[in-house]
Amino acid sequence: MTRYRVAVHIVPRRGLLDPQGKAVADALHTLGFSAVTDVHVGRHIVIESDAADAAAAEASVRAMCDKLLANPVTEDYEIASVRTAEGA
Amino acid sequence: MTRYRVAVHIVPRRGLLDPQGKAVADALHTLGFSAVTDVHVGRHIVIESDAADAAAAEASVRAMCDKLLANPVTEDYEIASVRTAEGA
Amino acid sequence: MTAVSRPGDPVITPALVAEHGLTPDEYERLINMLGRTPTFTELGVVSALWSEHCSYKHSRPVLKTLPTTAPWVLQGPGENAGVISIGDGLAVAFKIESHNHPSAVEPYQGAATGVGGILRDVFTMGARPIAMLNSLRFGSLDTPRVRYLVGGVVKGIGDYGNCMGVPTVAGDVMFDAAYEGNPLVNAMCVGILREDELIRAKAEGVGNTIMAVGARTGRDGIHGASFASEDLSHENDAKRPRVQVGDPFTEKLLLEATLELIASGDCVAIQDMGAAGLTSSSAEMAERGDVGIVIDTSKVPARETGMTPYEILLSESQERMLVVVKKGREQTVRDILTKWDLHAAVIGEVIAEPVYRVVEGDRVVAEFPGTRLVTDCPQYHPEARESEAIIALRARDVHAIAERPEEADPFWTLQQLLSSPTIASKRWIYRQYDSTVRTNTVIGPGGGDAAVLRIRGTTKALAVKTDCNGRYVYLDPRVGGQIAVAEAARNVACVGARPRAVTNCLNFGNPKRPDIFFQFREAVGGMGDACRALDTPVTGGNVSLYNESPLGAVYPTPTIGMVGVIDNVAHITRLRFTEVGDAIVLLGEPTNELGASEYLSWIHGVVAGAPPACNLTQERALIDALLESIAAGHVRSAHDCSEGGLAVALAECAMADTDAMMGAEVNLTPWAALPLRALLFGEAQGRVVISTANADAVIAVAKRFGVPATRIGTVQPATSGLCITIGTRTVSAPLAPLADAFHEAIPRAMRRAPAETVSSAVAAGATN
Amino acid sequence: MKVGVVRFPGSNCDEDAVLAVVEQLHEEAVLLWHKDHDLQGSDLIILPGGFSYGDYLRSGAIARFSPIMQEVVAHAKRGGPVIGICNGFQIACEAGLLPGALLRNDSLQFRSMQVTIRVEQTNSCLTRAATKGQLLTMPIAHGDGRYTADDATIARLEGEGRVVFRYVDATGEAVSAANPNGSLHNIAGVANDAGNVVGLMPHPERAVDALLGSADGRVLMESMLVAAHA
Ligand SMILES: Nc1ncnc2c1ncn2[C@@H]1O[C@H](COP(=O)(O)OP(=O)(O)O)[C@@H](O)[C@H]1O
Ligand SMILES: [Mg+2]
Repeated sequence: MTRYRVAVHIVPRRGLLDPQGKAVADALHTLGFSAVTDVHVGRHIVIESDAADAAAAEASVRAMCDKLLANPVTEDYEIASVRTAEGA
Repeated sequence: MTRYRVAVHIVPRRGLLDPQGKAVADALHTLGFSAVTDVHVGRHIVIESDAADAAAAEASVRAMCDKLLANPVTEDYEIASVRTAEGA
Repeated sequence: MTAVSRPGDPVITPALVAEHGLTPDEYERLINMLGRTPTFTELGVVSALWSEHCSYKHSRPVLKTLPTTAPWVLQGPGENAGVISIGDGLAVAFKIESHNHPSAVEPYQGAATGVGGILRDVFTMGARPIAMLNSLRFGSLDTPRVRYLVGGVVKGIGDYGNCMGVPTVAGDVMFDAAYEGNPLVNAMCVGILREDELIRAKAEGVGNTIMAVGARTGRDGIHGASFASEDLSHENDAKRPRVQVGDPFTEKLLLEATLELIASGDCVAIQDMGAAGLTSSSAEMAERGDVGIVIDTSKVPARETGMTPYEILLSESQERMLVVVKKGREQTVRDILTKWDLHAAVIGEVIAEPVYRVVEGDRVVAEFPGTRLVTDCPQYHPEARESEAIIALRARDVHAIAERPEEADPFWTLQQLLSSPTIASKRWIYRQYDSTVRTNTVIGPGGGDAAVLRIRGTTKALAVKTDCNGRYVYLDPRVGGQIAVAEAARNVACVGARPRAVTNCLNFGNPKRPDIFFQFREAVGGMGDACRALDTPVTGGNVSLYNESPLGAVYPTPTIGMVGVIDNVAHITRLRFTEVGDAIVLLGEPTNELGASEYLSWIHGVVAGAPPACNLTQERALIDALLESIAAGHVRSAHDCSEGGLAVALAECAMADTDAMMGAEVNLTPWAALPLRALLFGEAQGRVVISTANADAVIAVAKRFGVPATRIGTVQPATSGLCITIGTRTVSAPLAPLADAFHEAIPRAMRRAPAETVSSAVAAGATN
Repeated sequence: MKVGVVRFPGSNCDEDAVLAVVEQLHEEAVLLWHKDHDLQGSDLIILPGGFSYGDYLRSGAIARFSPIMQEVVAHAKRGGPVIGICNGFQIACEAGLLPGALLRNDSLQFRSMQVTIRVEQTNSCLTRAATKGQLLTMPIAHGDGRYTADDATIARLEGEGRVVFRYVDATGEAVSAANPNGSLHNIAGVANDAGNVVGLMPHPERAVDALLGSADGRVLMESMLVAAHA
C-alpha cells in the first residue's frame, strides 16, 4: 500500500447560476481588474488515502465524489491530480 | 490579447482547525472509505481573463489573490494552471 | 398578426404535445382558441399556464367554497399575497407556498428558492417582510436519505432567510413514512406595510411600459411549473437540470430596490417571475388589468447567449420581477435599480388590443387572442370517492390494541413520546435560523405556541404559526381540515392573539384519483367550516398536487398559516410555567379518544381510528375565553394540547426551556374513569393548559363562555419533577430524563448522519 | 453624538443599529452609503451585521474595498471609535482594523441563539460603561464566527488585555460548552491596540429592550456614548 494524495475539483455545473463566481467577478472589476471576463468558484478537495497503486487511488476518489463529495444535481467534478504523498 | 483561464487553489493554512476537512473525512469513513487518512477542503477558483501572454495572466491573478481572493491570515494560495481558454 | 414558427423550432407532433403535459382534449382547446396550430413557443406558454400549478384546473371550483371576506381583509385570494388591516393605518401581507418537488430533488436549493419565491410574493405587494415560517414534512429520520433531506432543506431555508435579514420565527415539522419519497417544504412570509402603500399586480394604463428587473434570465428551471404538476417518479432523475440556484444576496438588493420603486410612485404594478417565469407573470398581470400586452424576448437581459423565446419565456431563473412602469418614468426605475447594482430593461408595453403577444425583434413568436389566457384554461370536476381502505382504517377499534408491557409505567410512554421527532424540540432546526434580526421578535421559535412580533410605533404585536396534522386529514379529511385551522388558531390565541386570517398550502396527491380528490374536496370543506366558525377568512394560498412517490401519495396536508393580532404587548403569553405555587388549569376536557394519535403511531406503529372530534363552537368559545382571561391579566402561561396529548403538554410547560425548568404536581382524578392512555396521551381537541395566580378568575371567565375549566395542579420547583395523581395512583418522574428525551431526540438522530449531511454543510456558499 | 451606520449591499442589521441608537439612546444616527466617501460628521461608526456582498467569497472580504471603508479606516486611524458587529467584525478584520479572522463555525452550522458573554476589560470604546467581569446575555446569529489568529497574535491580545468579550456559561466560566463556534480562547470580541476599534460577534443592538428578552446590550451602547464624547 502506498499513500496517495488525490486532488479533486468540484465546480458548479455550467448553465446553473453561480452567485459566488458572479460576486467575485464584480468585485474584481471594481478593484480594477477589468480584463476579467468570467469567474467560477468551486471547491478544491485534497484526499490522502492508502491504495495499491495510483489507478486504485483515483478510482476510489471517484467513488467518493459520486457518493458524497459532489452534488450530482448541481456540480461536476474532475480529478486534478494523483500523487504519492511525500513522507508517507 | 489572448484569453486565459487561470485556476487557483486557496487552502486553509496548515495547522489551523479545518472542520470541513474533518467532517468530510469522518463522513468518508462512515461510508466505508476506511483507507482515507486525511482530507482538506479549500477553494478552486477559475478566472478567465485577457492578457498579453501567460506570464501576464498569471501575474495578474497573483495580484488578485494577494488583494482579494485569499485571506493572508488564514489561507495560502497556489496557481494551479494557466491555459488559453478554448474558443476565445 | 399571427405567430410564426422560428427556424429550428421542433415540429408539433402528438408526442411533443404529450411531453408538454397537454391532453388531446386540451390540445384541441388550444387549437380552437388560436384557430390554427400553435407554434412551439405557444405550446410552451400554454403548457406552463395550463399546468396545475398555474391554472388550478382541478382545484379552482373547490377553492371557491372558502370564505374570503371580512371587514379587515384588504386583499383576498388572487394577488401575490393576501392583505389584512391591523389598524393604525397598517396592514399585513402574508402568503404560504410549497417547494416540495424541487426540494425532493435538490433539498438545499429547492428549499432556498422556495423561501426566495415567497419573499418576493410579499414584497411585491409593497410590504416589508418581517417574518418567515416553514412547515416541513419528512419520512422517518431512521433513513439516511431523509436525514440528508432534512439537513439540506433546513440549511437552504436558513441560508436564504438569514442572508435576507428576515427572521425565521416559527413553523412545524412532522415525520411520517407517508412523506418518505415526497417531503413537503412549505414556506410562509409575513410582511408589513402602510395601507396606503398597497400595490397590486395589475397591468394598467395602455401605453405603459413593461420592464424586467433584477437578475438576468438563464436556462435554469425551464418548465418548473409543469414539473411541480407531475408525480415524483424515477423519471425525474432525468429532469435534474431543472433545478434552480438561489441568490439571496441579489434578492436582498431586489427587496430594497422594489420597496424604493413602489415608494417612488412610478410603477403601476409589480409581479414576481415565479413559477413559469415571464410567461405566467405577464399573462396574469394582463388578465388582472384586462388589457393586452406585448413582450419582446430579445430585450430580456439573458445570462447565456442564444436563448430562444421559448426558453426566455419559461425560464424560472430566480430573483427577477416584472414591473409595469408609468410611461415616461423608465429612467427613474433604471436609476433605482442601478443604485442597487441591478438591471432594469424595457421589454414590452401595455396595449389596448386584447391580445397576449410575444415578439422576438420583428417576428411574432406567440399570439393569443383575448386577455383571459390564464382563466380560459380547462376546468375539471374530477370524481371524488373515499377509499374503502381508509374507511376501514377509520372504523378500526383502536381501543382494542393491547398495551405494551412497558406501558405499565406511564412515564416510559411519556418519555418515548417526547423523543418522537414529531413531538421533540425542533431546536436543532431553528437554531440554524436567525430569529432575532430586525429586533421585533418577542417570542421566537420554542418560546410559545406561536411566534410573536411587536409592531413598532404601536402597542400591537402579531402572532403567526403554521399547523396541520396530515394523519388526521388522512383518516378523516373533513375533520382533519377543521382541526388544522382550529389548532393554528388555538396556538395563536395561546400567545394572546385574536386569530384574524389564514393562508393555506394544499399538499395533496394526484387529483385524478377519486380517493385523492375526495380528500381534497373534504379537507378544503373542513377548512372552510373552521374558517367560518373562527372568523378567519382565507386570503390566499397555494395548491400543490401530485405529491406522490412510487411509495404512494403523501398524507393529505392542507397546511394552515395563521395570523393573529395582539392589541397590547402586555398580553403576550409564553408556554412555560414560571412561578412556584401558580395554579395549573385545564381549559377543555380529556375524552376517550385515541384514534390517529401520535401515541398509536409512535408506540404501536398503528395509523388508524377516527381523529379526535372537532367541535368548532367549542373551539371558538375556548379562544374567546382564553383571550379574555389573558387580557384581564390572569394568565401567566398557556400551551395547547396537540400531538401527545395532555401529558406531553404538561411536560413541555415544565421543561421546554432548559434554562428555567419548573416542576408540577397534577391531579387528574376527575377523569379517573377514562383509560389511562386516553387521558394522558389522547389528543382530544379544544384544550389548553394554563398557569395562573388566579385560578378562580380564570375558571369564572371560562364558565361564562361555556368552556369546561378545571384546576388540575400546582407549579412546583424543578427539583420536584413532574408528579401526576389519578385516583389512588401517583406516578412521578424527575425532569432531566424527560428534557433529555425532548431536546436531544433530533440532534441524536442527525448525528447519525454525518455522511449524508456533510456535503451540503460543506458545499454551501454564504454562511455568515 | 452622531452615529454613522454603514449600509453595504447585503447589510441587514443596519436599521436595527440605527433604531437602537435612536430609540434607546435618543441620539442621532444616520445610514452611510457604501459608495459614498462621506461620514456625514459621524462621531462613531458602526459596521453592522448582515451579509455584505452575500459573503460569497469570504465574509467581509469584498465589503472592505467599498469607498466608504477608506473613510472609516481613516476615522479609526484618527482614533475615532468604530464598532464592528457580526459581519461588521468580519469586515473590520478583513480591512486590517482588527487582527485575526472569523472562520466557519466548528459545527459547520449557522448558530442563532442567546449567549452569555463576559466583559474582560473596560478600556475599549464599547465597554467603558460596563464593569469588568460583568455577564451579558444577547443573541448571536452567524455561520462564520470562529475567531482565529496565529499564536503570537493571540498571546499579544491576551497579554495586552485586548480580548474584550468571552463566551461563558451561566456561572461566568469560559468553558468549551459555552463556546458556540469554536473561537480560540472563547473569544467573542477583540479591540485594536488603542481600544477605539472593537469587533464582536454577538448583537448588542438586538438586546436593548427587555420586551425582546434582554436589555444587556444597553451598557455597551452607552459606552459608545462615553467614547464618542471623549
Ligand atoms: N420548522 C420550524 N421552523 C421554526 N420554528 C419551528 C419549526 N418547527 C417548529 N418550530 C417551533 O417549535 C415550537 C413547537 O412547534 P410545534 O411542535 O408545532 O408546536 P404545537 O404543537 O404547539 O403546534 C413552536 O415555537 C414552533 O414555531
Ligand atoms: Mg401548540
